[in-house]
Amino acid sequence: MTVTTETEAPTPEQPEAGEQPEKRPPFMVLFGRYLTEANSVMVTIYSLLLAFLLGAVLLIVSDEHVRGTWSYFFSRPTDALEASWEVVSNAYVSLFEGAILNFHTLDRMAAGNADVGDLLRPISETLTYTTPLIFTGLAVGLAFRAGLFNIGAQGQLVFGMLGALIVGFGLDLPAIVHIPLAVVAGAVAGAAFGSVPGVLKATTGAHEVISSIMLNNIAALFLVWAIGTGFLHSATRSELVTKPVDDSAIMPGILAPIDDDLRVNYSLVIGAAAAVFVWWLLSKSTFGYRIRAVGFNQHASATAGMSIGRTYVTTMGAAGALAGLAGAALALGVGSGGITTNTALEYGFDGITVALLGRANPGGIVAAALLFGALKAGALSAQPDVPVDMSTLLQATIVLFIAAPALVKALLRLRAPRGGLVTLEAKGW
Amino acid sequence: MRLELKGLTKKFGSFTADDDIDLVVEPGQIHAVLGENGAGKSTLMNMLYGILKPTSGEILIDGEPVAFSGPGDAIAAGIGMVHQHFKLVGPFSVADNVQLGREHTRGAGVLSARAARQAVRDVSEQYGLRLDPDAICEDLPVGVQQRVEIVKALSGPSTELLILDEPTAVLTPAEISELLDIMRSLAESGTSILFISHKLKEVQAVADTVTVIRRGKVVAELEPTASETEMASAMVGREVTLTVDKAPAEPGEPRLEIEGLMVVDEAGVKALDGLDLTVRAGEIVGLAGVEGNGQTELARAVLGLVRPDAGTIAIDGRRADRTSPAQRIERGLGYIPEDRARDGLITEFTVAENIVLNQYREAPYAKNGVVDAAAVRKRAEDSIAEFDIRTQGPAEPAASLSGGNQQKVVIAREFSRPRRVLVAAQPTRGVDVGATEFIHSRLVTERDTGTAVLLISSELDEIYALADRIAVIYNGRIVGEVGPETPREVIGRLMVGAEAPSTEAESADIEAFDAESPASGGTASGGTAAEGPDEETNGGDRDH
Amino acid sequence: MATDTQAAAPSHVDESAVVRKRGAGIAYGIIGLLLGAAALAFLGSGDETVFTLDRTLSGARWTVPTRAAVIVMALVVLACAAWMLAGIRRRLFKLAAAIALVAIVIALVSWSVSEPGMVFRTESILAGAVFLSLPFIFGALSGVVCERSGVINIGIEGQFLMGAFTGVLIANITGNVYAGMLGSMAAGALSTMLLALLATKYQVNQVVVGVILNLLALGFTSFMYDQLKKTEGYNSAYGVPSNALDGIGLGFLADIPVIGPVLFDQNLFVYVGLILVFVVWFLLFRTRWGLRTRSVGEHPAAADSMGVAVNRLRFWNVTAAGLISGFGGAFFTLANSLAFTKNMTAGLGFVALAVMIVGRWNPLGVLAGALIFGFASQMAEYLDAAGNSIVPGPFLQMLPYAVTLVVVAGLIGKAKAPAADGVPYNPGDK
Amino acid sequence: MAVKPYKLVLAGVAATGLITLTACGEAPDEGSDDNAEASFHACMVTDSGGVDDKSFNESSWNGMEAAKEENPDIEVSFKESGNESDYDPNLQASVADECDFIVGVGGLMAGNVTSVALDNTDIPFAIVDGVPSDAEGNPVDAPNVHSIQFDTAQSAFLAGYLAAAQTETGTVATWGGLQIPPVTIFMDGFAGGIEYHNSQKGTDVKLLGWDADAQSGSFLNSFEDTAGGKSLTETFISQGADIVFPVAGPAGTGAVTAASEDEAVKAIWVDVDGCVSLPDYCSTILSSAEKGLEVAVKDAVLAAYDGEVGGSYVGTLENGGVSLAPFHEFEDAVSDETKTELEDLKAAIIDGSVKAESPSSPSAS
Repeated sequence: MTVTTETEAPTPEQPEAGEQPEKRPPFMVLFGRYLTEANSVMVTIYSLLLAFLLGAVLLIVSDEHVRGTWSYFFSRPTDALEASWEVVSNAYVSLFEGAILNFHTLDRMAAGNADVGDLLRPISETLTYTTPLIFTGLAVGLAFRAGLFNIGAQGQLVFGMLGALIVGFGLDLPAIVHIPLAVVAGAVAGAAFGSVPGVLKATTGAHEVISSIMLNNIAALFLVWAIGTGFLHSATRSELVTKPVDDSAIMPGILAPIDDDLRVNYSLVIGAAAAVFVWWLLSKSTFGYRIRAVGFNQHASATAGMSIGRTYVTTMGAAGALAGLAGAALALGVGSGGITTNTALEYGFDGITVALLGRANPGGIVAAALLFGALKAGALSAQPDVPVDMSTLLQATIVLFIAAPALVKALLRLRAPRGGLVTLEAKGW
Repeated sequence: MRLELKGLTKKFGSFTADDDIDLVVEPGQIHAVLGENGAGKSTLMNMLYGILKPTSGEILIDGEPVAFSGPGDAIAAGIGMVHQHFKLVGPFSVADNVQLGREHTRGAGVLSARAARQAVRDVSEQYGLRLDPDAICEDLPVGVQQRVEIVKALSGPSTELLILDEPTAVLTPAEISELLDIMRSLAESGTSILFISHKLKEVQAVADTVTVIRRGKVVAELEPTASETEMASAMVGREVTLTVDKAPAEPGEPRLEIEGLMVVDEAGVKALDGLDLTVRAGEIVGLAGVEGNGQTELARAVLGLVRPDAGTIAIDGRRADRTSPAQRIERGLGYIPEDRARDGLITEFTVAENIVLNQYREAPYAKNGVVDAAAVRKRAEDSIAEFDIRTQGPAEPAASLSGGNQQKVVIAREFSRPRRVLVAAQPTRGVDVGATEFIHSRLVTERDTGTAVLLISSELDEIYALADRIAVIYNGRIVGEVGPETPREVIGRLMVGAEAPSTEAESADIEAFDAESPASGGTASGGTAAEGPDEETNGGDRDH
Repeated sequence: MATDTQAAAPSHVDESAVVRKRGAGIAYGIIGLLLGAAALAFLGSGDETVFTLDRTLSGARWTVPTRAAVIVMALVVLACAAWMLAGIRRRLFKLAAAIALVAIVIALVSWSVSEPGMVFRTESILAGAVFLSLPFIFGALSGVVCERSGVINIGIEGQFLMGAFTGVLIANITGNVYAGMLGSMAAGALSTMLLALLATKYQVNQVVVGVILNLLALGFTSFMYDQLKKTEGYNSAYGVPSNALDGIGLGFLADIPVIGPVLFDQNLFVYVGLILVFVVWFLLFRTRWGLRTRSVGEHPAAADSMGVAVNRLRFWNVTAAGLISGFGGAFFTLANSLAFTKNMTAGLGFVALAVMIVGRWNPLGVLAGALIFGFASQMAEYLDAAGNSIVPGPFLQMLPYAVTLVVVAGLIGKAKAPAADGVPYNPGDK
Repeated sequence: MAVKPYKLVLAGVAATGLITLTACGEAPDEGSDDNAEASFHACMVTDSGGVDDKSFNESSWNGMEAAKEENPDIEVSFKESGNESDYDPNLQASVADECDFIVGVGGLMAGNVTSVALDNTDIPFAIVDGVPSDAEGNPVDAPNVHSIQFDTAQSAFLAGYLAAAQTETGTVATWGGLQIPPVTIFMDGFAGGIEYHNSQKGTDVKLLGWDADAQSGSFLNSFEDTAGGKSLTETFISQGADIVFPVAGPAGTGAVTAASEDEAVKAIWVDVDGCVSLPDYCSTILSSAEKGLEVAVKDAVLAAYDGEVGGSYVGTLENGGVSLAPFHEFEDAVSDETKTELEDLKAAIIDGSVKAESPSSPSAS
């Protein structure tokens, strides 16, 4: 699979490209035209709006009180509208407050009950949840560019987590060495596990989607077993949880100088660096050139002397390393007190949606990770106003619309953009 | 059936593929439509067959205007079509392919294999087209596949008009003559035939009337008695003289030595069966043969994309068959793939990126694993100037280039670096006349600078125009190596595996349809730059 | 893209040609040698494997010396390997590979139940394996119908969830389990309809849509589950008759040894699943619809040129496939007489996808693949429950996944998808 | 295309919506659930699995709601955690919401609850299934944290004895969701009860699925996979077990379902009285090894309302915090002799003459 700008075959319904405007229309006209055009920026914006609209409908439908008011809508519509507005606005304001800025905290600050740390907490939480998503999004996105569907980021993350954990508690080193070493261990473990589907594909032709799915399950079960072993299991806690990493291996918090409880840590910086690196890799390096070449057309790449198999293995390895870094971020960050079978959550799978939303572009992936991180942090804190599953639903609908710009275009009757719709091109198995 | 087209026009966006085409096919007539690649022939036929909807204009059958919403309507109206690119479902049997869309059932939608088989037998007996209904299509030789297509087209409920779109491109001379006989007998029995081709000899031999189209417009209505030059000029739009000036070769040391090469494909078939071939410095060896006799595998094996099961390949006297393609490229192997879209270009990449596709890792285009964009751009600008690549610039995606210019990008890539050996497979396929001339002269220049050139071409004319020595491949073996002065019928016989001279009739056919002079041959392999949207993207390997 | 008929047609594929399968031969050879050596090294002469039939013939037991059994099986594997290395007729290769695989399985099974006190309960294990293979059968059949039409359906997991959820909901609302089944089919069809729409009309990347549909289904069912939980009685367990044949007076069939419990003493879903395998096979390979469907998946342009409405056929086929995967979702709730819980399909939809590939897009192959999985799952469970202390539980649970990995990695060769699978079709394409 | 499939999809979505609407029943009376005037806000943070996990999260939440029922001046709310990284934000958010009492559910959360509690000494906290501890699990002193624990090995011991007394085949089985203390403590107790029966009555009842000495056994490695739980149970049944004791929250319903499909097989439920929580299966559920979580949480909330802070509670047979549930439909099936023995055994456990022990038993008691 590749991500590309696909110019739709021109069809009669599209405006004739031949009519070149003679005079440049006024700015507002151009701007208005831009707004009603299915270009990638507007499609993204409309996708978000449509998703939140759909979410609003669900919120209204699922709220018993509001539903009640709709039953007598025709006799007194204000009730229904007011109640609906209240539920929906409450929910989205709560999401916003949990993700970005809590107005109540401002009130409390004014009253002297809260400090800057409290004010920064929502942002810190958003960034905390964003961090692993950047890595897994990059892991999926990088593989996309080589025409590989890395559905196995979850398993790679698990192994990265274990790698970082073992170095994190197993070695006794000063922090300056310990942290980098643990991070590298995570990347290496992820890379090793990630390259397996690449090797299988290169040597036997086994499809990476199938082998990755199997390896995900194997990794999850391996984690259950590994945590229970004497080597990893916490010496002091009876729950199924591993030993904590040494203090010298805990990733320091970025905002810790302001408030110890602000959890966002330097893994975020590593994530940003990784995004820049992947961007550089793809656009500037010979390796990235090869990845893109193979992703677009493996036959021509092979004819030009590139080794397709080696590209698969190295790309999957690199993707695995990125997912492994996500694992390291968890092991040295939120999971530094010990890892459970649940620590990895679904970050690997969420990486797929992040990569899709970010159109496999590092910049887009970071933005998508921020959005999903905000949704997650917001949803968590908006409980119980908003059910936690609402964030999953919102994510799914956003990506659905993003992936199908033609759908958005048809729903909103937008005009076709000049360069054609930016969409994800489909290829078979 | 009398078919009439009135002002038929098809636009794709701002591009007009067919512009106001008028044409009449009388009952029992063989009407040839002549035109270069991209002239709009296929678009025209696709409109006739209901695959594309005309932008304006109308189609009349027996005077009645018809509107087809799909091929099903066309079939129902009595039109059958043999497509240039076979529309056969590979894993299906002959009978299943023929019955697709109008299945023989025993009621309730359950297929009747017996009825389907019988129907194929009936049609093939009626028209003398031998077919095994149970054979799997993808296993059949190309000529037989074409027979399946014809039977399919004739199996419509009431096929009265047959459209044949470039039907001879992939056939051996003998198969061509057989096809032309079939066409004649069909016409005699009252079937109208629209025959699309760019091969003048065939058109002359079989057509009752000829319409020439160029750039989507009807430019001439000719009698089949019109001269070749007349037809070619109408087709191309200018006077055509295509001769390649070249001095006699001065072969040097062997540069490419192939011995006992055997390649067994995935299906277990020996695609190459002990092939021996040597190409020396400063000569062009033309590899002639009907497509599918191992040319593709040979080229791929020389580059290293397939590992031979036996035999050796040496480049410059050194064994190369265990090395990777990258190593061979580094040693000076140049390669022009036969399937440009599939193997030659990454259409999503820019022109510049494509030009350095096999050198992106080397200085000066990269240092320490970092691509030097400026150097790549510089190189691309030079190549664009030198090879006259019509593009908006190095940063334009290759996809938006015309077929001929895309091929020039491939040529530029291969011709701008030091090489010892060049394998050029179908280098002028789908390329317009101007580009063909250019590519031919570059190939000769290459030879003259001492490169060993292996020219693989299914166009005998191209081989005659360029080769200093001709090797004929049949069934994965070289069945003969002859000089460039060897008569066509000899090579024609070698191409079909016949060592000894065959019957009078056959050699006469071969002479008739393949004996174009080298001078005018290039015309036939021409094509225009503006390929329509109907251009095949995964390889126009049956174009010529 | 369209099948390049010419490139693929150098000459006839001779099914009876003798070929050497070096890779597979060496692989099987090594396995055979390892197996034999391990048997000699680790198995005592006193080890015995006991096979029993319990349900139909209580007390029937057969005791086999384990070491001898494993060694015999190792020899069988070696013989197959030698056959492949020496040259084998193309059409017999699959047979040899199958024999070798079965021998390996028998050897491993004999070994794993050779501990004192353990017996191989043939009937219950085989019956359990058949039952456990059901989700894979339904999921993979749905995949087969979609992909034979040229649309990749990676959203089986989501369709399972929708089917599982809706089945229970409708059963509760109507009070009728059969209405629930219809409900799950409808839910599955609705969610694949979205895939069908996006894949045909909007030509969106089908893998992407599948991933999104999974997410959507997970979010939707979880959300609705929370909402419905507030109202009593919408998520109570409903079950189907556990022995459907008894109801129509054919229970005597269940008394046949081995076959009885495995085939004639089963849940209604088992019969539906098994029948469906053959029905889909028949439809695909013996009917007009099947011919058209396969042509659309292999070479849509060819189908189009013969008047088959490619995108319309794809749309309805994919939607119809949703009926099957939706019904497969009902396995988790209605077949098991269970209420819905969040994410209860536990990733089996993805495994079903693997089964489809293992089964090479053929319903009969799917049946074989699903049974392998069901058997691997059942064996893992059996060994775990029987207190096998050698292999930790999680590793036993990896068994089905590891088996897939081995199978997909080509022990039985490379699978070839329908040529146009996953490629959107634009009329006018060649 | 001739059809307009998206219209069909829209229609389908609309239909689903309608089903949903009708499914959710009639509109409720208004205003009944509005008691924003309550002055005491008790908050709960769940462990993973969510508030509807048919296990400790759900029981705790029921306790919260029971407290609200009893005292209208109490308002309750919960926040669900997806995994342990959500504990802190949820606890912090609860603090920010100005909760008056914060209950953390699950031993994994003990460290987090403790550290948040130590930062907010003015707010009373409670921890379910755990004691105040530092991040590494070492107990620490946190005066504003109330700990709620249960020695469920005691009730499971009775359940094991009952199973051993009632089995016809001489084989019973247990399996767990995950190998974690709140699960294995039940399995240990169950195994102990069987062993005690064997030693007292000279029987030879075999337990499948758990080896208390090796601390190893059968685990589904999931609390959600009900179908897997059913299948695993069927495997046990095929090996002769006629009483199963699933310790796996919702996945355990699979076991009960499997048992219900076989006349001869019965199940013993955990945590709550199965006959009440799974009324459809009452005829299959022999009894339940109860853990009085609901009551304990309710009491804790009410106590916090009254201003009590800190302290600890360990549910035992003695204080009624754990118990063996009534036999319901099996009242007659269990002989009077067995009933008497169970009473005696209960007394013996209370007075310490019989030890129901597990490595997972609550440490601080």
